Amino acid sequence: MEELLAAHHIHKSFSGVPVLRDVGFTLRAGEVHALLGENGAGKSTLLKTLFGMHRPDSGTLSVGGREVHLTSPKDAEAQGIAMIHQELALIPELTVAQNVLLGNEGAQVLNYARMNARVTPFLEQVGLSVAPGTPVRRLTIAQQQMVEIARALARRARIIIMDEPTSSLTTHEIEQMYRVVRELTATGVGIIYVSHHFDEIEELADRVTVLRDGQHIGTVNKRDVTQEELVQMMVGRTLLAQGAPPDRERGDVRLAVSHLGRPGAFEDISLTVRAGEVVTLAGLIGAGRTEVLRAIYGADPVSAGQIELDGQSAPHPTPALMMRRGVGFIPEDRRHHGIVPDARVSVNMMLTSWAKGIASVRERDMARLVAPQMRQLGVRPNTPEQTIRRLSGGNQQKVILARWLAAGCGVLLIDEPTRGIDVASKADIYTLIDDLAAQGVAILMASSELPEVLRLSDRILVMREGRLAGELSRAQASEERILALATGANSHANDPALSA
Amino acid sequence: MQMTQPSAPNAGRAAMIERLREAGILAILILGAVAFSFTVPSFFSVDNAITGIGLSAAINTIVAIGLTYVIMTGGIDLSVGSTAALSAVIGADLMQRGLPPLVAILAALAVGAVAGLVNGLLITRVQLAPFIVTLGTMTFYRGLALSYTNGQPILSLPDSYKQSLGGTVLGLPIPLLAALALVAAFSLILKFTKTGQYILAIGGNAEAVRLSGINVDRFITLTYVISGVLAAFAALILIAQLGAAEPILGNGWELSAIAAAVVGGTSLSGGKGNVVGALLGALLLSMLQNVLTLLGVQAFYQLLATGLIIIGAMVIDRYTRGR
Amino acid sequence: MQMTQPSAPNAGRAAMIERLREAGILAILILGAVAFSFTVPSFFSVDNAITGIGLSAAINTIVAIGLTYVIMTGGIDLSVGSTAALSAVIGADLMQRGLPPLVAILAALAVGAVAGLVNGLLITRVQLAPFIVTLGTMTFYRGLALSYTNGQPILSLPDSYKQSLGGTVLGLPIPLLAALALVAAFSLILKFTKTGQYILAIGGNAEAVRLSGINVDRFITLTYVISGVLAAFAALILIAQLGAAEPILGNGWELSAIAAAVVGGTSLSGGKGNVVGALLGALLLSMLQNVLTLLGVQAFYQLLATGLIIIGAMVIDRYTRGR
Amino acid sequence: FSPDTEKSRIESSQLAAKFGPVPKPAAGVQFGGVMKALSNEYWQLLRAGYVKGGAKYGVKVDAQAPSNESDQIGQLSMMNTMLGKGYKALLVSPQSDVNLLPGIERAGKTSLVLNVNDAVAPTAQHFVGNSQYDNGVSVANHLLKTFPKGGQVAVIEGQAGVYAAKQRTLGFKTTLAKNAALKVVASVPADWDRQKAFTTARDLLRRYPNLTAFYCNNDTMALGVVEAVKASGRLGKTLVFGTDGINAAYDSIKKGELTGTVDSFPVLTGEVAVEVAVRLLAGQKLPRVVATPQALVMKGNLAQYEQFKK
Ligand SMILES: Nc1ncnc2c1ncn2[C@@H]1O[C@H](COP(=O)(O)OP(=O)(O)OP(=O)(O)O)[C@@H](O)[C@H]1O
Ligand SMILES: Nc1ncnc2c1ncn2[C@@H]1O[C@H](COP(=O)(O)OP(=O)(O)OP(=O)(O)O)[C@@H](O)[C@H]1O
Ligand SMILES: [Mg+2]
Ligand SMILES: [Mg+2]
Repeated sequence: MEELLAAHHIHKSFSGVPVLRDVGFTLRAGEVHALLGENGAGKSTLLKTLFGMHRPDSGTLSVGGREVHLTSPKDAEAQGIAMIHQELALIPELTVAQNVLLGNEGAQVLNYARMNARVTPFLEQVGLSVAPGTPVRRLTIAQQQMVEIARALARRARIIIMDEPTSSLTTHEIEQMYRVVRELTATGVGIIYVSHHFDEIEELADRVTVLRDGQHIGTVNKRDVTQEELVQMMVGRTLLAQGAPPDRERGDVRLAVSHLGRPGAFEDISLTVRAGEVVTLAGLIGAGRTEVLRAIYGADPVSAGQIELDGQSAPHPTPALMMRRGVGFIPEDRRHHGIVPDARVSVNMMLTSWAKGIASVRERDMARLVAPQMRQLGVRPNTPEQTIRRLSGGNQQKVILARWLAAGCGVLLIDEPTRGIDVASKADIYTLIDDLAAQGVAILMASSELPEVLRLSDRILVMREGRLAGELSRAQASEERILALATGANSHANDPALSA
Repeated sequence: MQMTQPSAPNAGRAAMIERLREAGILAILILGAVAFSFTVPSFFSVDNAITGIGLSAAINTIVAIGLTYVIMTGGIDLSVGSTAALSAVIGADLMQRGLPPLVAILAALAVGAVAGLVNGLLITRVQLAPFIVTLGTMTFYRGLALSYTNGQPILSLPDSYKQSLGGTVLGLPIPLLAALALVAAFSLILKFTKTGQYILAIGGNAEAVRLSGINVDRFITLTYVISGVLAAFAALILIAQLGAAEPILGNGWELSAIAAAVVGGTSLSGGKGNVVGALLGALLLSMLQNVLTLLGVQAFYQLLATGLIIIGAMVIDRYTRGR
Repeated sequence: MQMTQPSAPNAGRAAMIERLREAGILAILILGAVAFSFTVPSFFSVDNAITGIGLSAAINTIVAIGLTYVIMTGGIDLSVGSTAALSAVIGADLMQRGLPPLVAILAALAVGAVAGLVNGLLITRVQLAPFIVTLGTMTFYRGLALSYTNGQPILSLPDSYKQSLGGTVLGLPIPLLAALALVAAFSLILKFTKTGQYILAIGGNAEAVRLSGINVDRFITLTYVISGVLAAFAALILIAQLGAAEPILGNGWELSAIAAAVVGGTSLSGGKGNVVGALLGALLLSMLQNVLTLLGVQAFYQLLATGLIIIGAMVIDRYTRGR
Repeated sequence: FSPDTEKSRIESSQLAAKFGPVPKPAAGVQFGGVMKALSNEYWQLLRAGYVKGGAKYGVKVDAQAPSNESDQIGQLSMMNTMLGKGYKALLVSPQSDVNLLPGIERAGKTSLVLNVNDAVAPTAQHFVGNSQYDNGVSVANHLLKTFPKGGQVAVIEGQAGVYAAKQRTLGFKTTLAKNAALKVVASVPADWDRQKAFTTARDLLRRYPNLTAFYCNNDTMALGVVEAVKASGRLGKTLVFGTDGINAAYDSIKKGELTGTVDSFPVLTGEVAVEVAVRLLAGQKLPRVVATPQALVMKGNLAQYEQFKK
C-alpha cells in the first residue's frame, strides 16, 4: 500500500524536558491509523509536529516518499495535510461557512451565497444541520466539533489528523463520524486518529501505534490484538473491567429544582438529587444539559423556577453564592470556562479552596492540598509550579476536577466528567465519583458517553429539545432506551418503562 | 438531521440583538437630536448639522475607522495624532515648495503609510506590545513633525488645495462626503473581502487563523498601515479647512477616535468591530460638543456634562441592548 | 505514578526566564546609569538622583502600581490624573479650613476611593467597557475639581503637612520611601495573598475564576478603588512638595503610568503583572528625561529621543528574554 | 503675589533711566531658561529673545522646555535637574502657578530665579513679563471705543483653569462690562487648539450670525477662528482678536484677516529678562516686577511694532 506519510526518529523536548523520544510513525493511503496513549504521553505533540506547528529537535518527515521540512501549518496544508485540533480552533465571530473555508475562500471579494453553497455538502456529510450562515459562537461545542471536521473535509486533504475528534460528541454524532471516516478512507485518504475510546478504535482503526511517556511502544494491526493487550501497551498493566455502579446509600434530598426555565434554552426542568446519589442528564447535542447545569450553579440567569438546597431555597443564585452553599461545578468547556491558562497548576487547583477559606496562599497549605490531589488523579507532569497551559488536555481536565475535590462540596455538578481523559485515569475517576457519593455528596452530571452514564448513574434523566423527556432508573437503563428517549423515537408502545 | 436542534430562530434572534446594538446608539443620536432641536436654539438646521457637527465628526470618523480596524485585531494605535501631524506638515511643506497639491497629497498619505508600517513591523516582527510601540512612535513622530518645521506652523496653503479638499459637492462639504464614503468602503471591506474577514478573525482567535495557514502578521501590519493612511487623510482634510498645517496638530486624536470606536460597539479586546458604529459614535460625540457650545455652557461645566453624557449614553445603550 | 517526568528543571527554568524579564529592564537601567555617569556631567550625584529623578519617579511609580493592578484584570484606568486633582483640591481645601492634616489626608484618600469605586461599579454592575467609563470620569472628575475650586489653585498648605509628606527620613525623601514601601507592599499582596492571586487569575480568564465560585466583580472593583486611592496618595505627596494644590494637576498621569507599567512587563491584555517592574519602568522613564535635560537636548529632539529609547528599551528587553 | 497689581513695579523701558547702563557680568556666566513648552511659537520667540539678550549682555543662555504644555511634574524635574548644572540665574516660565514652587525654593539658596511671564509662582521674588489681565483689557477697550452702540462678543478661552486663560478672560470681561450693550454671548474653552477653536467658532457663528467680535486667549486659536469666520462668509464683519503677537498673526493681520493681536513682544521680553538678571546679579535693587510692554497691534499700527519681531 502507498505510504502517505512517514516520520522517523522524532525527538522533541520542551525546555529541556523530552516529550517525544525517537518516535517513528507511518501512514498508508486508505487506512485509519490510531494513536493511543495516556494523557500526556505525547500524542498531541507528535501530531503538531506532523502538522508543522512544532519543529522536531531531530528526526525526519516525509510525505509521499519525499522528505519535507514543515515550518508552519501552511507548509503542511501545501503537502495535503489537514488537522482537527484537540482544543477547538474556530473563530467565534465568523459564520460556519467562513470558518470552514478560512484561508481557502478563493477570490478576494467574498460571495456569501457561493461560500454557503460550497460548504453545504460538507456540512451534510458530517450531518450538521445548522445554517452555514450561523456565527460559530452560537453553536454548542459538539456542533463546533462537527464544523472542524467539515473544515478538514473542505481542504480535500490526503492526510487528515484528528486529535480527539469525538471528545464532546454523543453516540449519534459519533456514528456520523464513522461514516465520514469510512467514506474518506474509501477514496484513499489516510487518517491519523487519536481517541481515548476503545470502541472507536475497535470500529475504525486498521493499525494502532501506542506511545508511552514519549516513547514508541509499538505499532500493531488492530486485528492482531485485543483491547487488553492495547491497554497493557499503553499503561504497562492491565485494568479492571468497567462494571456497574456500586449499591449506594441515599440520604435526604440535597438539591431540588422545580420548573426551571429560560426561553430558548430549556423549560420546566424539575429534578431532585439525594445525598449519595448520582443523577445523570443524558441527551443529544444541544438538548440543553449544559444550560441546565450552568443555570443551577447560577452561571447563567433563569427566568422561571426555583432551586432548593437541603430544603432551603436559593433565590438569585450566583456561582459565588452557590459555592458558599456547598455546590461545586465542573464545566464542559475547559479552555474557556475551566482553566486560567497562564496561571500555575497549583493556583488553578486552589482557586476554590482559597475562596472557601480552607487554604491560604502559603506554601505549606499548597503543599498539603495540591500534591496529594495531583498524585491521586495522576496529573502529569507532577509539577504544581508549571503553567497549566503547558499540560496536555487530559491533564488539564484532571486539575479542574481536583479543584473541587480539594475544596470539597455537598452537591457536585459535573458536565462531561471525563472529556479527554485516558482509559486508565477514567477508571480512577469513576472510582473517585463512587467515593464521593459514598461520602454523601449529591452528584448531578451530564454525560454524552453512554457507557459512562450506565456505569455511574443511579438515575438517568433524559433531555430532549430543552425538556425532560423521561427518567430511567438504574434497572431500566440501557443504551437503547436512553437513545430512544433522547431522539423521541416513538417506542412507547412496546416499552412501558419509557413514560415520562 | 432531526437530531440537532433547529438553530435558525436562535440565530435570527441573536442577529436582531446585534442590529439593536447599532440601533441603540442610533436611537440615542436621534432622540438627542430631536430633544436638542427643541431646546437648543439653532441646533436644528441643515447648516448646523452639516458644518457644525459634520466637520469634526468627519475627521474623528476617518481616524476612528482606522482605529476600529486596529482594535479589531486586539491592538491599539496611539500614534494617529502624531502621524497626522507629520503627514500634514510634510504635505504642506511640499505644497509650499511649489509641488502640485495632488503630489503633496500622495506624499502625505505615503508618510502616513510608512508611519503605520513602522508600527506594524515593530509589533509583528519584534513582537512588542502595540500600546508601547505606538506610545513610543506617538512621541517620536511628534518630535519628527516638530523638528521638521522647527515648531512653526506652515501657513498659506494654495487655494486650489483648500478648495479641493475643503470644498463642497452638491452643497455637501467634501470632508463629510469623504467620511461617509470611507465608512461605506471599510464597512464593505470588513464584510465582503477576505482581508476584512481575516482581520476580524485575527481578533477573535489569532492562533486559529495562523493554524489555517494565513499570514497573520501581514494582516496585523496592514491594519496599522490603514490607520496611518487614514490619519494622514484626516489631517489633509483638516489643514484644507484651517488653511495651515502645524506640527502640534492632532493632539488627543487617539482618545477621541478610540472613544468613537468603543461607543460605536467595537470591543477593545478585539474580535468585534463596527465601522458604521464608529461613525455613529463620532457623530454622538460631536453633537455633544456642538450642543454644549451652542448652549454656551461654561468651561468647567462642559467637562462635567461631557463626562456625564458619555457615560449616560453608554448606560442607555447597555440597557436598550438588554442583558 | 512512576511515569512522571523530571519536572523541576522545567519549572525552575520558567521561573528563571520570568526573573530575567525583570532583570532585563534592571540591566538596561543599570547599564544606562553607569554609561550616563561617565558621559553626562553631574548625572551621578545623590542630589540629582533624588531631586532630578526621584520625585517624578516616585509619583509615577505610585500611580503605576494602581494601574498595574487594574491592567492585570484586563481593565484600564484613564481617570487617575483627574482623581488625583479632585482628591488634592478637596484635601487642601479642608486643610485651609483649619482641619488637621491627618483628617484632610484621610478625606483625600477617601475621595480617591470613592472615585475608584464609581469606576468599578460602572464597569462591573452596569458592565460598561473600562476604557469608556474611565474616559468619562476622567473628564467628569476634572470638571468637579475645577468647579470645586472655581479653577483657582489652593495655596499655602500648613507647614506641618508639608513636612510630614514632603520631608525626609534618614536623609531620604519621604516620597521615595513611600513609593518603595508601596511597591514592596503591593508586590507582596500580589504574590502572597488570595486577593492578589485572584486579581491575576481574573486577568487570565475571568470566566473560569467566576465559575470557581469567586466574586469576580468585587475584586475587579477593588482594583479600581486601589487605583483611585493610590492616585490620591500620589497627589498628596505632590502637593506636599509643591505646598499648593491646583485643579489642573495630574494631567497626563495616566499615560506615564501606563507606560511605566507596560515597560515594566505588565501585559495590557491582562493576567500578567509586575509591581516591581512598574517601579523599574518609572525609574527608566524618569532617568531618560533627566539625562536628556542634563545633556541640554532640545525639546523636539527630546521627543525623538524619548520615543526611540522607549522602543529601544523594549526591543532590548525583548531580545534578552529570548524568543 | 500678583504682578498685575503689584506695587513694587517698573516698566522695562524705565530700567536704563533709573538704574543706569547694564553692568558687565563676569566672563563665562551662564543662565538657564526653563520654558513652558516649545510647541507654540510664542515660547520659541521668547527663547530667541533670551539668546539675543545673552549675546547683547555677554552671558550664555541655555533654554530648555518640557515636551508638552501640561507636564507639570516633568517641568519641575527639568528645573530640578537644571539646578544641578550651576547656572547663575534661572529664567523660568511655570506651567502653572504652583508646579515649580519646590524648585524655586531650592534655587533660592544657590541661584537667582526670575519668573518670566504667564503663570505666577507666588514665591517668585522677581517677575518679568506683561500683565495677562491687561491683555484682555486692551482688546475690551478697543471694542468699547469702536462699538459704543453695543454688539455681541464671544470669547474663545484657553485650557480651563490655566492662569493666562483665566486672567486674560477676566480682564476682558471685566472691562467690557462697562458698556452693558456690549454683551459676551459665549465664553467657551478651546484648549489652545486651532482645530477646536475652528469648530467652536463655526458653532457660535451659526448660533449668533451677527456676532461682532471674537476675543481669543491666544493667536493659534485666533487663526483657527479666522478660518471659521472666512468659511461663514463673515470676514470683515466679525472681528477676530488674538493674543501673543506671533509672526503668523502679523501675517494674517497684513492680509486683512485677523483684526488684531495683543502683542506682548516675546523677543523683547526675553531680552529684558536677561538684562534684569544681569542687573540683579550685579547687586542692583530692582523692584519685584519689571513690566514688559504690550500693545494691541492692528493693521493701522502694525508697521510701528514690526521692528521688535526679530
Ligand atoms: N508547549 C509546551 N511546553 C511545555 N511542555 C509541553 C508543551 N506542550 C506539551 N507539553 C508537555 O508534553 C507532554 C505531552 O503532551 P501532549 O499534549 O502531547 O499529550 P497527549 O498525549 O496529547 O495527552 P492528552 O491525551 O491529555 O491530550 C506533556 O507532559 C505536556 O505537559
Ligand atoms: N452561546 C449560545 N448562544 C445561543 N444559543 C446557544 C448557545 N449555547 C447553546 N445554545 C443553544 O442552547 C441549547 C442547549 O445547548 P447546551 O449546550 O445546553 O446543550 P447540551 O445538551 O449540553 O449539549 P452539548 O452536548 O452540546 O453540551 C441549544 O439549542 C444550543 O443551540
Ligand atoms: Mg492531546
Ligand atoms: Mg453539554
